[in-house]
Amino acid sequence: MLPIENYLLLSLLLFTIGVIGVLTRRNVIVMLMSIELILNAVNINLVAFSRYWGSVDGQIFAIFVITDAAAEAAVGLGIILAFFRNRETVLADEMDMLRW
Amino acid sequence: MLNAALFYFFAALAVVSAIAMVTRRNIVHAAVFLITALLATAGIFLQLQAQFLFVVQIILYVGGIMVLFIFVIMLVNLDVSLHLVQFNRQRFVAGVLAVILGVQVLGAFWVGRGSLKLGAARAMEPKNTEAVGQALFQQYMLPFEIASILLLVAMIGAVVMAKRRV
Amino acid sequence: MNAPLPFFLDHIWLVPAFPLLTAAVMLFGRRLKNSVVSVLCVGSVCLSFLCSAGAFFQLLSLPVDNRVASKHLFDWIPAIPYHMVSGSLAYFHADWGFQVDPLSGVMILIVTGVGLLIHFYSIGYMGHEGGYYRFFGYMNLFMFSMLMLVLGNNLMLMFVGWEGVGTCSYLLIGFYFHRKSASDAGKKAFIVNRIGDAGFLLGIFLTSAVLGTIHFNEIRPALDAGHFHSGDPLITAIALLFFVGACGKSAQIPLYVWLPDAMEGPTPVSALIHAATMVTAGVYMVTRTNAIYQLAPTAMAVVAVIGAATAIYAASMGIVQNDIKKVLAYSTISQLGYMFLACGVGAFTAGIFHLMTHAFFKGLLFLAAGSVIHALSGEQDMRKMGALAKKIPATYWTMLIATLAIAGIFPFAGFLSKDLILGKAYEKDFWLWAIGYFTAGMTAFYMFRLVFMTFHGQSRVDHEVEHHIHESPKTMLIPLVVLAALSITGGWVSWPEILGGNSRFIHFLEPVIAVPHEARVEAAKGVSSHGGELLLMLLSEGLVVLGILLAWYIYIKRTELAEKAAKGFGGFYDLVFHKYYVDELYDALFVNRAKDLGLALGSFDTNVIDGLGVNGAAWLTRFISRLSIWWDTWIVDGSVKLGARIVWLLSYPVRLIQDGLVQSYMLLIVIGLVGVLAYYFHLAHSAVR
Amino acid sequence: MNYLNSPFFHTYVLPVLYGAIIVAVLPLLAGYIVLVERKVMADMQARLGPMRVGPHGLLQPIADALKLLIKEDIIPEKADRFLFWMAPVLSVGMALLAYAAIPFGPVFQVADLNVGLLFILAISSLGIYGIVLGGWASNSHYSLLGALRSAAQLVSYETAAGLGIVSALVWAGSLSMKAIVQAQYDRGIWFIAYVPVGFFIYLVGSIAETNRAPFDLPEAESELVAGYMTEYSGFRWALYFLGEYANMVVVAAVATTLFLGGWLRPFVRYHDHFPGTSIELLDILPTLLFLGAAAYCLRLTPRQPVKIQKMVMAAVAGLCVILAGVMLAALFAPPGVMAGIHGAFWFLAKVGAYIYAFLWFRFTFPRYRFDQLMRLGWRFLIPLALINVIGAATAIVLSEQWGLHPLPAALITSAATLGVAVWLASDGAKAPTTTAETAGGGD
Repeated sequence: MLPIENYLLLSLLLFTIGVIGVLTRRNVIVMLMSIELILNAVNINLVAFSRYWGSVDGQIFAIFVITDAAAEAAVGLGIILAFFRNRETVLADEMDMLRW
Repeated sequence: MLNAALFYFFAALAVVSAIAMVTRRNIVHAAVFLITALLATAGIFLQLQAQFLFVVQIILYVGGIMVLFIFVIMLVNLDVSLHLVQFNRQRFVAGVLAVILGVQVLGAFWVGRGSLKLGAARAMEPKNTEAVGQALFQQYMLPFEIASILLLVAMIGAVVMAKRRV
Repeated sequence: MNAPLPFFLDHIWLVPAFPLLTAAVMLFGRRLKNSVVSVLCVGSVCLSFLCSAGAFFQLLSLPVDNRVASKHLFDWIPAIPYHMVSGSLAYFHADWGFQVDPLSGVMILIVTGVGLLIHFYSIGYMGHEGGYYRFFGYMNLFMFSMLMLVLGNNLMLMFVGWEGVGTCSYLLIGFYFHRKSASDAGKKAFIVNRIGDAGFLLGIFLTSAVLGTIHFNEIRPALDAGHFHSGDPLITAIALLFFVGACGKSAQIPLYVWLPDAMEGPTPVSALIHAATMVTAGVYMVTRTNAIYQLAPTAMAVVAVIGAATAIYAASMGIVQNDIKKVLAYSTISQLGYMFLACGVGAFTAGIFHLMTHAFFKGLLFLAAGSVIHALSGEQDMRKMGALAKKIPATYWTMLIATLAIAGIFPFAGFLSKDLILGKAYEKDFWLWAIGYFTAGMTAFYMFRLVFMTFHGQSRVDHEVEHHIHESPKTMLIPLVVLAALSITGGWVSWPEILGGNSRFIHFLEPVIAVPHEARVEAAKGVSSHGGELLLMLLSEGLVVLGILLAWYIYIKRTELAEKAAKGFGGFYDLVFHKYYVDELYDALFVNRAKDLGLALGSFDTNVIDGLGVNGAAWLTRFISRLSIWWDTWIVDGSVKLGARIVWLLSYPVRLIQDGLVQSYMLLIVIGLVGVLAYYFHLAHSAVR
Repeated sequence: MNYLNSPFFHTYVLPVLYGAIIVAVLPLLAGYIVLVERKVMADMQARLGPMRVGPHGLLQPIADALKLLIKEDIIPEKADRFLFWMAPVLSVGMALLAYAAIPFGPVFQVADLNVGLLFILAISSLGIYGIVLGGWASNSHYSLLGALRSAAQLVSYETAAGLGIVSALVWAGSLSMKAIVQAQYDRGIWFIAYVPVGFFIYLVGSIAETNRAPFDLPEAESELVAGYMTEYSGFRWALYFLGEYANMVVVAAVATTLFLGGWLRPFVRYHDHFPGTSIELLDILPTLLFLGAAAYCLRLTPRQPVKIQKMVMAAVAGLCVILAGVMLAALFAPPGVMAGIHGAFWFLAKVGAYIYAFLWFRFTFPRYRFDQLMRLGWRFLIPLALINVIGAATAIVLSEQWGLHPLPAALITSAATLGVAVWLASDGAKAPTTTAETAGGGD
C-alpha cells in the first residue's frame, strides 16, 4: 500500500498551485476555480486519512466540503453575474469599489 | 503495483492540469483543465476505494459545479479579456509567498514525520456507499441538515443575485 | 374763556377737517366717478363754509372786549427749555390750537366762501379735463392748508399751513405737468417761495429767541413785559424777516416773478390761490403780527415803500400784456402792493378790508376770464378776441362789474377799500399817496383796455373757433353772479363816516390791532380834516374816469394808436413789454449761479465724495479683502491643507494596504499565515533544543 | 475450458472483449436506429421512407456512414481548434464509457461496479461537456446559444431524472445494476409497477437529456439552425450523431434495468417445465417471436416488385429462422450461456421498445418553447419527483414495517403522488413564466 505521504504531497502541490492561482490571476472566475482546486486538495487529504484510518468520517467531511464548494460556487457565480451586468468586467483588480 | 501506477498516473494528471489551469490564458481551457484535475482527483478517490465519493465528485463537481462555471464563463466571456494581462501586479510576490507557504507546510510534514504512525491501511468494508449513508444519516445528521440549509440559502442567494434587476 | 364756548367755536377744528377728509379720500379717487368726486369735494367745502359761518356769527355774539376763542386740541412740541436772548430761561412749546378772533373769522369766511364758489365753478370748468379727482384733491388739500394757516394760534402752526399752501400751489400750477412750461412754472413758484419761507422761518426762530413765545395771544404781553422801545433792532429784524416771507408768498418786489408764470395753472386755481386767498397770506401774516411791526417803524417804512413800488411797477407791466390772465396776474400783484402799502402806513384794517374786496372782484375777474377762455376753447390772447359782449352777455356783464369795482368807481367795493388806503397813505406821506393815486389811474386804464379788447371793437377771433363760441354752463355762471353781487355790495360793510356811514368792519377788526399811543393821537387828529378826505376821493374818481376814457379812445375809437404808442415809446415799451428783463436778470444773477453751484457740487460729489470717498473706500476694502483672501488661502487654509496633507502622507502605507482589491487582502492573509508558521517553526526548533 | 474459468479470464479478458464488441457494434446499431426512425416516421406519415439503397433502404445506414466519413472536414477559422476537436470525442467517449456498467445480460456486462447506476449517471452527465464545449468552441452565436440552452436543459432535467431513479432505487436498495435486476427478480415484479410515476418522470427526463423532440431545443432548426452542431460537418458531426444515439441506448438501458426488469423475461416466477425436460415453458417465447417474423417476411416476399428485393426479403426471413434456431438451441445449452443469450434478447427487446416510444413521442408532440420547457422541469417535474420519492419511501415503510403487501402500498402512494401531480400541473399552468429567466439565463 502506498505510504500516505504521497497523498499529502499531492494535496500540498495542488493546494499551493491553487493558492498561486487565487493570488495571481486577475480573472475572478479563475480565482473561484482555484479555490475549488484548493478544496479538492483538502478532500484528497481527508479521503486519504479516512482510508488509512479505515473509517468513513473523512469521506463525510469531504462530502460536506463538496457541499460547501457547491454553495460557494453558486453564490460566487451569482455575484459575478450581477457584477458583470453592472460593471462589464470580471477582473479582480477592477473591483475596488470598497477602497477607503 | 497497479495501484501505485494508477495513483501516480492520476496524481501527475492532476498536478499537470492544475498547473495548466492556473496558467492558461483562455478561461474555457482553464475550466477544462480544472475538470481534468477534478476527474483525476475522482480517480484518486476510486483508487482509495471511496467509490461513492468518486461518483459524488464526478456528479457534483464535474457534472454540476463545473457546468455552472462554464455556463457563467460563456455568459460573461469577453474576447478582449483574452488579450489582457492575465496576472495582476502582485504576481511575483504572491507566487514567491505561496511557494514559501508550501515549503513551510512541507517543513511541517518533515517536523511531524515521526508522529504519523499509520502503518498499513486497514481494508475498507466493501459496501462503501452503505457505510457513508449510515454515517451521514446517523452520526452526522445535524451537520447534514445544516449543510442542506446552507444549500437552500445559497440557492436563494444565487437566484436573487443572478436575477435581471437586482 | 373759562365760559363754555358755543358749538361751532368749540368745534372749530371741523372747518379744516372736512377738506382734509375729502383730500385723503381723493388719494383713491381714481376709482370714483366725476359726479361722486364733485359731490364729495364741493360738499365738504360747503360744510366747512357753513361751520365757519356759524363760528363767525357765534363770534359776533361774544362780548366786544373779549372776542377771542382759542381752542387747544393737543400738544405738538411739549416744552423744550432754552435760553432767550435776554438770558432768562424759556420753554419752546407749540400745540395744535385754533384761535378765532375777528381777523381769522373774516379770513375763514373769505377762504371758505370764495373757495366754495370757485369749487362750484370748477365743476363746470374742469368737467372735461383729465385728472378730475386729482384737481379736486389738491384743491381740498389747499383749503385745509389755508384754513390751518388762518386758524393757527401760533407761528409754527401758521408755518405748517404756509408750507401746505405753497405745496398745493406748486401741485396746482403744475397740474398740466405734461406741459414743460407748466411744470417749470410750478418749480419756479416753489423755489421762489422757498426764499421767503426761509425768511419767515428765521423770523419765527428769532421771535422765540427774543420773546420766548410764538403764540399770538402771548406776543403782545411778551412785548409789553420786555419793555422794548420802539425801533428796537431785534424787533426790526424780526419784522423784516417776516416781511421777506410775506414778499415771497404775496409776490412783492423782488420775489413777485413767480406769480405771472403761475398762470399756467387752471383758471380756477389762479382765481382761488393766486388771486383770492393764498397770495394774501402775506398780508394776513403781517396784520397778525402787527404788534411787532408797530414797534419797528423802519420795517413799516420798508413795507410801505415796497408795497407802493410793487403797485405801480406791476401796473406798468399790466398795461402792455396781451395774455388776458397775465394782465390779471399783474393787476393782482399791484393790488397786493396796495395792501402792503396800507399795512406799511399802519392801516392794517384797511389792508384786510382791501384784501376782502379784492378777493371778491379779482376772483370774479379770473372766473370771468376763465369763462371767456372756456368760450373761446382755450384762447388766451386778447389780440384774438373782441366783440364778445353780445355772444356771452352774462360773462360780459359780470366782468364789467368786476372791472368797475377794481377800477374804483363809486360805489363799488374797490372804491371804498382803495380810497381808505389812499387816505391813510396821504395822512402818512404825500409821495406814497401820489404813487398809489397814479397807480389807480393806470389800473383803470389797463383794466378797461382788457374789457374793450375782449368784448368790444370788431371780432379778431379765429374762424374755426368763431362758430362754436358758447355761453358757459350754469355751474360756472352762478358763482359769477354771486361774486358780482359781492363785488358791488362787499364794500358797504364799512361805509365811511364821511359819507354818513360808520365803518363797522374797521371797528370790528380794531381789537386785533394793537394801536400805539401816538397812532391813536393821529386818528383823533385825522378825523378833523373831512374836507381833505372828500377832495381826495373826487380827485381819484376823476383820474379813474380819465383812464377809462383814454382806454376807450385808444382801443375803441382809434385802434391804430396802440401801435403808434408802442412805436413812440420805443425802447421803453420793449423794456416794459419784457417785464424789465427781471427774469433774465434773475437767471443771470441767481438761477444760473445756482445751477453752476449745483454743477460744482455735483462734480464735487462725483469726484470727491464718490471718487475719493466712496470708491476710495471701496478700493481700500477690496484691497484689504484681497489681503485677507491671500491670508485665508495661504495661511489659514494652507495650514489646514498642510495638516491634511501631512495626514495623507503619513497614511500612505496604510492606504497601500487598503486598496480594496480582494487579492491583496488574500496576500496579506497569506503573509500572516507564513509569519505564524515561521513562529511555529521557531517554537518547534527551540523545543527540540 | 479450464482457462475459461480462470479469474484472469473473467477479470481482464472478458471485459476487454465485451468492450470491443460494444464499440464495434454500437455505430451499426445507431445507424440502424436512424433507419428505423425514418421508417417509423414514414409509416406514421403514410410515406415509404428510404427505399432506394437496398430493399426497403436496408443498406441506407451504410451509405450514410460512408458519405459522412468521406466528407470534407471543415474547422471554422475562428474556432478553438483544441476544444473543437475534443468536444465530439468527449460526447461519444462518455456515451461509450457509460456502457461499461450496463448489464446486457446476467453475464454480458463489462464491469459490475457497486455504484454502477451512479456511475452511469455521472458519465452521462459528463456528456454535457461534449455539447457545451463544442457549441462554444465553434465560435458561432447559434452554436453558443444552443450550447447554453442544452446546458440549462440538461442540468434541469438531470435532477428530475435522477430523483425519478431514486424512487426506484429505494425499492432496489442497491446501486449495482446486477443487484437492481436481482431485486426485481426477487420481488418477482418490475419496479414500474411500484413507481409508475417515477418511470414517467424518468421517461420525460431522459427524452430531455437526449435532446430529443419534443425537447430538442438545443438543435431546434427553426430557431438555431442546428444548435451546437451548426458548425460541425462530416466525421465530427457523425460523432455527435453517434453520441446522441448512444445516449439514447444508455438511457433506455437504464430505464430497462430500473423499471422494466432488465434482462428478465416476463413472469419470471412462472417455473413450469416442459414435461420431462428442465426447459421452462416461457423460455420458448423468443423462438416463437423470430419464427413469426420469418413468416411475415416470407409472406411479403412475393409482393416485392424487383427480383433482388424478393431475394433480400427471403434472406431476411432466413435470418429470422436462423435466430429462432439460435434461441431454440440456447435452450439446450448450459444455463449460463442460455441465460446470457436470452437475457440479451429480452434486454435489447425492452430497449428497442423504449426507443420506439422515443420515436413515437417525436412524431407526436410539437416542440416546447424554452420557458415552457423550464417551467415544466422546475415547477412540475422536480417537485413531483420529490413527492414521488417520499411516496416510494412511504410505500416501503408501509410494506416492511406494517407488513402491508408491497403492491397495494405502492399503488396507494402512487395514486397520492398522481393527485399531487394533477394539482401541480394545474398550478404550473397558472403560474407566470419567470422560471425560464432564472434557470436559462443564457438566452
